[in-house]
Amino acid sequence: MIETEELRFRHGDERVLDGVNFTAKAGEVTVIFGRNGAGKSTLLRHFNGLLEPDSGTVFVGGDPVAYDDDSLTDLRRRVGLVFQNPDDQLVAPTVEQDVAFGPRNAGVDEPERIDRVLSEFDLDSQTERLCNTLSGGEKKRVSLAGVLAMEPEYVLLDEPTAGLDGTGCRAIGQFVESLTDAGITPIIATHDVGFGLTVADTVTVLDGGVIDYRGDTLPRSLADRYGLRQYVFESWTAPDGDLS
Amino acid sequence: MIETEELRFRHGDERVLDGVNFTAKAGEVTVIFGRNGAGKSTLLRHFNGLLEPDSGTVFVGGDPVAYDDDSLTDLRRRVGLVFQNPDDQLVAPTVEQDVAFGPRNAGVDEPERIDRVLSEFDLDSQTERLCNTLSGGEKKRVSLAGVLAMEPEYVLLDEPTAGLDGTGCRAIGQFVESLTDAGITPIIATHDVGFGLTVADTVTVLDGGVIDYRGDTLPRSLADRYGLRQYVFESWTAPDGDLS
Amino acid sequence: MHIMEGFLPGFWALVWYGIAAPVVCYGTVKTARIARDQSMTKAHVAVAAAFIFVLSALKMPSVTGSTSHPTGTGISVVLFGPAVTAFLSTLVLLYQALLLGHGGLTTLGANVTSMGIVGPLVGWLVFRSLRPYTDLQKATFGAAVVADWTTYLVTSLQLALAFPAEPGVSGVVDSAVTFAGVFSVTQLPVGIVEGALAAGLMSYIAMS
Amino acid sequence: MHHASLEQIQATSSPRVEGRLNAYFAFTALVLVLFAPSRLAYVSALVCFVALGVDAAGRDYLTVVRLPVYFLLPSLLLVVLFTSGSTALAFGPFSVSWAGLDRSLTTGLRSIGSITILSYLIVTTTVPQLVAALQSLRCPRFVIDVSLLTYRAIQILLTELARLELAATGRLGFRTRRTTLRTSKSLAFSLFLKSLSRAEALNDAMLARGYDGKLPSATTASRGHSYVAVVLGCIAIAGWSL
Repeated sequence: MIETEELRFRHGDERVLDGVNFTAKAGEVTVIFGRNGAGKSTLLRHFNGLLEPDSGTVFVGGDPVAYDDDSLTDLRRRVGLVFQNPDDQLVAPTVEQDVAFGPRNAGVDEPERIDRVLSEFDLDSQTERLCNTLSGGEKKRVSLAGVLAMEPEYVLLDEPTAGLDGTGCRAIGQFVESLTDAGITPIIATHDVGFGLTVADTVTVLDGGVIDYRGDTLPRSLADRYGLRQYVFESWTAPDGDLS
Repeated sequence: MIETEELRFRHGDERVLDGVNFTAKAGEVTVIFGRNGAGKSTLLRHFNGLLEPDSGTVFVGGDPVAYDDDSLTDLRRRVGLVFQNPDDQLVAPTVEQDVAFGPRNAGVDEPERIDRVLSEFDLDSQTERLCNTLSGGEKKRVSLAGVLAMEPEYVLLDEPTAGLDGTGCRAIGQFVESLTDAGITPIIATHDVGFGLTVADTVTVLDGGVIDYRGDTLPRSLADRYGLRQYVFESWTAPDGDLS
Repeated sequence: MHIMEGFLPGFWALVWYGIAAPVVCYGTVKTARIARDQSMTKAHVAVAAAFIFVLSALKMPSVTGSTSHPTGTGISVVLFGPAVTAFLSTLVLLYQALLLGHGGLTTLGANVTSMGIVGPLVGWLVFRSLRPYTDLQKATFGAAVVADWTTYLVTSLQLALAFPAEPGVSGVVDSAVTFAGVFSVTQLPVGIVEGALAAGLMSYIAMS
Repeated sequence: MHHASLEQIQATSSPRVEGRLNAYFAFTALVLVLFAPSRLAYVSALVCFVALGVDAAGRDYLTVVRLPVYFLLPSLLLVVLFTSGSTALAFGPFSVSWAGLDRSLTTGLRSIGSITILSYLIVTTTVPQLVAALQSLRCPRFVIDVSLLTYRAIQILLTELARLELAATGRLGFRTRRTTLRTSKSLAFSLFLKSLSRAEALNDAMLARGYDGKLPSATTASRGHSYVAVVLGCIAIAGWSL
């Protein structure tokens, strides 16, 4: 369980989070919807201690987060964050080095673990490749593998479908399912209503710096009010099946 | 009118374009659909001479494109390209300098034109701001303004809705409409079916290095076959209007 | 290690501008000539300078309490050669003064001489003489360490010339030894850390 | 000092002198201080520019001034200690000469005076405005263009570095000295690769917009001539006449 209590955070003059009370239950898929700039990424970064709130508390597994070095190390091993753009996340030169980056920093040197994760993501044959020569899809897989290699309890996904086509979105959907099957709790921030509703057990909406809605699903009228994506409803009137 | 005839282009060992016969009529909105990595960006870059084909011909306004410096300068004034990521496009340090970059290169020094474009994009009060202090949405507006300031005949938009929420997508939709109203012909590459169908007069699909489909709209079955986005259809079953 | 704005008396500020100027001009002309070629455009030159600037913003393991920052000139001279490095370093030092308040405008000539010209040149000579006998990584390590140490020795000499312990050559030598000795506490380990960074970077670049 | 915040400071500062004139103003003041025979010139520069700086940027100006001063003090201490001459003070093995005190005072005042000028320039003038000043001084086109492009590239790469550092922190990259060095090597390489692709992207973007070898430059009207005259006059009179 990850919870926040009256979380407040300013960036310069702007109140990004203005008293957020958030709950994500362990074992459930929680989706945080919100328009561009609503503070979704800022909220996620509080969950693994990359940001420290101005006031309020973050609870992970029932305990309040502490901000000394040892507690943060422990927290970041338990809560993995997958960035929106894999280019921002791949820090090591080769695939193998990047996947092993987190575990090695944590002092864990288990080659078998790395090999297992690499093969789960179909990267066994790519270990020596340089990250910058990978395709977009391969980079995404490496970034997911690098986070899973730390064997986290929670995985935070920031706009996981940004820039992906249908095939890519479906793959991310399957990945989310595999997380819950493995007992890992995913928390997803997105403005992509189609994707988010497909995977969500619980839906929350972040707007104006607070949690503005919570439920099992998101009514269409709300998606529109929150400026989320639903272009497709208005437009797609073409008949189906008229071409093989 | 922009056309290509048997356009072929290799990137290393890979045949990205393998005999593309493409047509975009002047005054119409042409959308090029295709999955990630289908070669949409590569095709767009042939239209303004940033890439030179291995074989085949590009016609702009009926004339084949020539690749000497003078012809290219002229071509690039007529065909503006808006990159997917504004960070790749903004070349000057400040907003005003960036918007004036294209016209000044073309030898046009009309401060009124720059001022007009700046105010069209609601950037009048931002002229002295440094590009890296802008928000994502502001950067996008500067990148559009910089291309329009050249008063092109054609505007190429590469994945214009990538990473945008519903509000952002709608704004881009209105921008496309404003282009045709002003007599400028937009050509859009995207995998975002919802957005693309909303704005398109003509739809083409690029797949396997060739134009695989052309029509007024895109049947759902094809979207699926081409790996485009249509997540939302399978998922959104929530009743409408149950909240305010 | 840069000399602060206003620290050198006018005479010495001018002298170092006089020494740096012809070399930087030569480097500029040479870089401009390369940039006319299609393979390395103005955009490439600019990004190379930006890369060296940003290297100095990297977090490095702390030595003796304070955080240290690589100068990047060792890496630059191995990648681009001494003439281009002289030009790039001038840009980098200018922006370090204007954006970070490191170094200064009146002391730019002195800082360019030590960090952009003499240090990289000696580092480059070390690289060229080591390269036939050892691998790229070790040669780069040597070049970066020597470039860094030479830079700090030249800086010590520049300060000593401006502030001799007593008039005459022996006063200058005394001062230089004092400055070099005190700065060595931080600069010797910083040079080695920078060498390790440069060697690691070059080995990755060689892979790509 | 953090880079991004500097740009915010520049954006919000309201200097009495504006445009290219402001750059010439600061350059001239630096040269006057450098060559002034009297220490009074340093003091008058210090007073004038601290006033102008605080007036333009408030407390942010003092933050910018403070950092170089920390670097200055150890060097001054050395100069005091080793300069020979008749002894002024002695404690244990150390003795301090009158000449050393005099020299440190001169150097310290000149340096602090100059730092207040440079800091004023930093908080009030953006790089494009400075480059415009260089341009009107007939600096070669190549240098002007590369300077502007370098500045844009610095902006981009610093942003990329900040993102990479954040990602590395989340994956425990800066936990110990060893992991920090390894992480720095990796990040340096990532930055190198990003530099290469950025250079290509920048070049493409310039070509796509008809670049033919000249970048347009900033044009802010110059303003505040009276302040310039008064301040430079003060420094000159203090330096040469008093």
